[in-house]
Amino acid sequence: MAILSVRHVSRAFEGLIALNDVSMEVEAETIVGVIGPNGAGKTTLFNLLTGFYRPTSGEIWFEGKRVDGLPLHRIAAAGISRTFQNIRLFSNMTAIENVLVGSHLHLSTNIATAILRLPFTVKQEKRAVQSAVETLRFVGLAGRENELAWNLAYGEQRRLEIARALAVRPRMLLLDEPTAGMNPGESVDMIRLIRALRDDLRMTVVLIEHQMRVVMGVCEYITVLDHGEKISEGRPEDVQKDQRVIEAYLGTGALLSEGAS
Amino acid sequence: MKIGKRALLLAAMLATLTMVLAACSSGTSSKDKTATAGAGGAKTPAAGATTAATKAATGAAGSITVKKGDKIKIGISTTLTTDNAELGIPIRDAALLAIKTKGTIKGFGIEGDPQDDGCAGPASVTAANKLIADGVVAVIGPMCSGGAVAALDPLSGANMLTVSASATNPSVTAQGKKNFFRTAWNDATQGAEMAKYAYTTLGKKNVVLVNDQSTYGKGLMDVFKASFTAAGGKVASEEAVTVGEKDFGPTVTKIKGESPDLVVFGGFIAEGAVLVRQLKDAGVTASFMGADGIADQKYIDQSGGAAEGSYVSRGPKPTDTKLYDAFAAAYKAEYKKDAGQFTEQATDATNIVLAAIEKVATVDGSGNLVIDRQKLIDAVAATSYAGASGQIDFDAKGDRKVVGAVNEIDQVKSGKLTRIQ
Amino acid sequence: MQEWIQLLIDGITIGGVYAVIALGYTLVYGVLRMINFAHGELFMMGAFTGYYTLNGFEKHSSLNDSVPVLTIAIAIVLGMVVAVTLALVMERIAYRPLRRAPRLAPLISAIGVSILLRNIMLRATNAQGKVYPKVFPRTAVEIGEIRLLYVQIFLIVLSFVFLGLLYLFIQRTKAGVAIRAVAEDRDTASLMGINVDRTIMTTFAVGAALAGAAGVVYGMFVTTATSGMGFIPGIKAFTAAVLGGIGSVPGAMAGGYFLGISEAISTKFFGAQYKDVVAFVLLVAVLIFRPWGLFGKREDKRA
Amino acid sequence: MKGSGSLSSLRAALDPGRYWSRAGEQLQTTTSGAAVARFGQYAVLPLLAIAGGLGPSYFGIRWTFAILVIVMYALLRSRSGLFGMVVLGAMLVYLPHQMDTFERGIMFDIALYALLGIGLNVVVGYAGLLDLGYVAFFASGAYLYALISAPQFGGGFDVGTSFWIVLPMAMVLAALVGIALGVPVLRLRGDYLAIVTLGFGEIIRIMINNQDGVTNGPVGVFAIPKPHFGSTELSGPVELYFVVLAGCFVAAFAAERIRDSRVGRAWEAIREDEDVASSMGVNTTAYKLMAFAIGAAIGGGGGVIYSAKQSAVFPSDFNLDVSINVLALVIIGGMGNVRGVILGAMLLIGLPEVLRDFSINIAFIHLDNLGADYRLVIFGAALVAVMILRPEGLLPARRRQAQFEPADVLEPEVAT
Repeated sequence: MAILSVRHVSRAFEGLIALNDVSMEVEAETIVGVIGPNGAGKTTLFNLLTGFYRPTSGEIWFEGKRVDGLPLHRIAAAGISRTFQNIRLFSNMTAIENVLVGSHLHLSTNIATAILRLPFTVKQEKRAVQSAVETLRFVGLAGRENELAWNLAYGEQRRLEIARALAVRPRMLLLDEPTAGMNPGESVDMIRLIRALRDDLRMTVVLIEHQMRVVMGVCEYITVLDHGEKISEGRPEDVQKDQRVIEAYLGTGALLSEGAS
Repeated sequence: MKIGKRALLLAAMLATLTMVLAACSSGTSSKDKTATAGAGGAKTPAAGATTAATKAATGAAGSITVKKGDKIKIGISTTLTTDNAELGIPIRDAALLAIKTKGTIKGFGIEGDPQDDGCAGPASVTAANKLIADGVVAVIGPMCSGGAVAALDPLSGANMLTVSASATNPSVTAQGKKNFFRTAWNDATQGAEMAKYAYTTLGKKNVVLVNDQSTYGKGLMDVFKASFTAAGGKVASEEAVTVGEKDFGPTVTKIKGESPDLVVFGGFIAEGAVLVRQLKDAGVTASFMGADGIADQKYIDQSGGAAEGSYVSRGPKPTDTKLYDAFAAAYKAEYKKDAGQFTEQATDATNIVLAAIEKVATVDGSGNLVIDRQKLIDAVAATSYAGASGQIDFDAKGDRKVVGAVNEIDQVKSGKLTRIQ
Repeated sequence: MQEWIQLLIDGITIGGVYAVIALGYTLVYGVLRMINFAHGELFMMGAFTGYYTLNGFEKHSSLNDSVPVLTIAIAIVLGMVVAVTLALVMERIAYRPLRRAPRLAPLISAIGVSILLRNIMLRATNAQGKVYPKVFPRTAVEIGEIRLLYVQIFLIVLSFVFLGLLYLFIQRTKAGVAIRAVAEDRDTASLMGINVDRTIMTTFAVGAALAGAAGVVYGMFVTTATSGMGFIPGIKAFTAAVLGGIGSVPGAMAGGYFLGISEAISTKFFGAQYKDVVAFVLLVAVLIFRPWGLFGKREDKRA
Repeated sequence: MKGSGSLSSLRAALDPGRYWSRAGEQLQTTTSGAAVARFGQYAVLPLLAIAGGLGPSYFGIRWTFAILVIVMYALLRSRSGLFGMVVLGAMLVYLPHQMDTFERGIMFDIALYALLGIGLNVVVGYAGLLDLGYVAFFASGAYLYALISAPQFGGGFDVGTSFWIVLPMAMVLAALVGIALGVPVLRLRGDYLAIVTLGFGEIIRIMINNQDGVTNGPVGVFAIPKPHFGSTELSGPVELYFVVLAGCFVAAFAAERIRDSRVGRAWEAIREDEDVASSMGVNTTAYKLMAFAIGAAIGGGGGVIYSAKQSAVFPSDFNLDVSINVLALVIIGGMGNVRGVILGAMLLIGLPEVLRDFSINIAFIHLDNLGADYRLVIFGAALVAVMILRPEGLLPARRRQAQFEPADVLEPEVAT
């Protein structure tokens, strides 16, 4: 049963077509990779899925519910959460506060209860802190709770973004280049983390990735975009052999050299 | 554990509350104390006029004591900042000149204490509080009607004699404060006189009213409208200008479209001069009439010649102008410029106050000057004074009685205000 | 009909002034993302410079009568010089140290400068409005009921000329390109070898020159200069800049004229006391449909 | 374990506005020593208060004001925030009794503007929405009370008690006005919002000025009755000063608690990155409206008190300057920070008034009216100077981070 269904979605920017009639299905509890050369429309697709953009045409369905055109917070409530290619943390807030913002939907404090600070509010808040601490530990940021986000190292910031996205408790998590700028050791950690998300938390994960080692290592299914169109999809080993994919990557060398290794 | 935490919090809140309440009650007692000190003010240690005790003493209702060697302070509440200072500074200067001319009262020197009242409620209240605290004997001002209405709250609380030279709106005396008088004319008097003059003498039947959206301007035009329409005239439209703007093009175009035979303006110099000039520029041939807000040479100067022929009401005036001329000459000699609008009322107000002080002040055994506030007010209420702005007698509300005066109307002829009625 | 044309002309007259001042707001906003609250005061300083210059000529020579073109030109140039100097001093002292400060710090600093300049001039003039000597004859062109003062025509034409020149400056000159580049992305511009400090100063100077010149010509039109005269046009110009899309040069122009004309027309319908209400309601209406202003760049969600 | 738990509870209880205590490390190391030190501080308190209270008699208002500001600045910047607040509170409560009418009037104005600042701070400081029309809410509160209670309009209400009824009414009304303004404009960003709110403030003032039938127009509403507290008439600035002060306490307490909750986190996230906040599930429109409504309610309450104290209100009382002043004091004090707001109010509202007496008389230089004439010049220069010297404000929001401490979380969880 497909958790996500993208149907003939297009998006144009002032005449420039960034995404053209793309359809795709994502099965629940799978790890799906979206790849393609620069400017292929991968991030545009993510932005459409999470409501940052509205499709020019086409529909997006998530768990049997149409989500395109919904405001961002409704999409988050529907169960989709994401990270960003150029990290967008709340940089003047601490790590744990970032995660607590992620758990916004699962808390109920309003103005009145905040002022009165009723026992159940205090309890709920403590539980939220506890689970935020656990989430940070899960992504490997134990002990960094009180650090301001912009003080964290680059790799830590990526992981904090994931922690924040996890705190939303999504059923589908979109990761935009989770290993960008990481050294091989960190990338391996990240692969392990992504697997754990699916295996332990039973999440569906969609990721955009340039490092083919990561893509081939972790993804069970791959969609390839080029110039805003879907040119191929399938299991990693099939996609790798697809003539159109090889052509699209010609000159970049990325697929051949890294994929072969 | 949790209960303990909340109990502590509660305790902290209660403590705060207690503190506030305790302070409240002690507030009353402390105020009472100062009032008592005021009655026996002579006992205040001679620690200089800045001590809180002395200030409290002079601020209290009963009487005021000026110690031997100190000066009698006269408060001047007028506008010293913003463009309205154009009116406020000459008022201050006129009051200071009157104080300087008077010199001493019973051997005590006199000094003015000018405070900026911003021509508005909040700043006028602050200025009033400042003057009360400074221990002034009386206040000349506040300059503007709105400010006067607001400032009368603290001023009457301190039973402070207050004489305004320029707050003209009916609302100021309508409050019924016993400590307030004005040497300016109530707009109710002036507006009605203006309407009568326009309708009967000038024979104008179709007018456009323009106000500057201020208490004074709007209030005056409301009175004018009521009297003018009651007499049978027609108000074609009521327009407004915004203080601080310099281009009233669209308003002028609209006035032109109404083809009135008279344009009446309620407001001050800056806007009046611009308006009359732009009316002329636009080819509006209707006569122009303003009131004491523009009764000033600066109005003519700033209009660049366009003011020629306009009618200016100066409020009721005696036909004999000798006293005014003498004042104007003295003002010019002192400040090297012409006496501005409201300056004659300011000098009269100051003189009335000084005369009243002279009348009621007594020197006590230790050589201090004692002035009873209520007696001072009563003295002013009984004033009959021939001043630069004419004969001044006050009615029960503190307004000037119209005795032996007619509404003076000037016309601008050859760049000068020339009396025609 | 003629009344409507007259109203339109009234609107264009004041609208042109708003537009010229708005350009200063929009340019500075473009490069610094700050609202220069003191910009209206540069306009006021221009008007005073114009007064002092022309009054000086009036008192000490007969040039105002013999070659008014010359004295007016000198007054305008001096107005620009004074405004530019002030703007550069302002930038150096009050804004540059705050370039990396929190976003609202320069706003407060600018408000401080605005209060400072207004009150210095108030004291310098002892609160007396200064009346321009008669340089321009106050005669008018008449077409039926429509009247246009010569000085008004001068003001209208000059604002068009300024707008045109500025547009060319921004589009065609190297400095203009630099301004646009800094407005687009300060850091990238700096990497590409553009001297950001100098470009920001140029921006302030250009905006101030326009405001100063506008002050002189407006002063001649309304024939007075007072210390408070910059405040309302400043606020209106800010409104115009936002209406047009703050940061956009054609937007500031369009916003200025739009505001001026809407004020004129609403005066006819509702009276001048409500013209600001109408102007602001229109502003909200425009922004509801185009949150980025008439000509502003559409800022999508920054994804 | 139990010991440390009770200590943290104690700290939590003492520290208003937060229960993740920040100053943990000070106390945790030498618990008893610190406790002694803390009680020592409390002993100093009355001494300080007396010194501050007697100040005006000996030094005059100008110096006392300067000393007060410096002492407060030092206290509030020190790490013992609670202590600073208590001293400040004691001084604020005690000082007015030592003051004359003028100084009390200033204290009232300072407290009133501090209250407005606390309200605007919710909008600008917490949620990051630049509001240049805050005066609108202040005006609606002031006029509501004025119109209901002034005899000009029949004064149908029992004036003795109406104040306490009108106060919450006005807060609700102002909140509704805030929401009404917010709905159409909240999708605007930054400076667009600034000019629209500015326009809104002007619209309210113009409407009050021109709807003569309802508001009496520019002539204003006067003879507004003073409120009663029980049988006591709160007639002078000092009595109403305490009403405002109590209002400040309540507003600051509520504001800080909201800020330290989920709501405050959502605001902060919106301020940092609105779109990302939204994609984390924060309904940004609703939360911005909430900020507007709370800020507006506080402004409306301030308006009621202002109206009662002033006894006469005019449309011109509610011009743009009020909005600008409140915004400036919030930023000068240090945005997002209640203490900063109080200090900002002292400087911005107090300074121009204290400068009234400023004069220079040295040798042959006699500038007697320097303060009266030039106070706004000095004020303008001071604004610039403060911003250049302290761009973050005098008391930068020492960001209250939700400090995670194992003891806070684990103890109750273990128990359950």
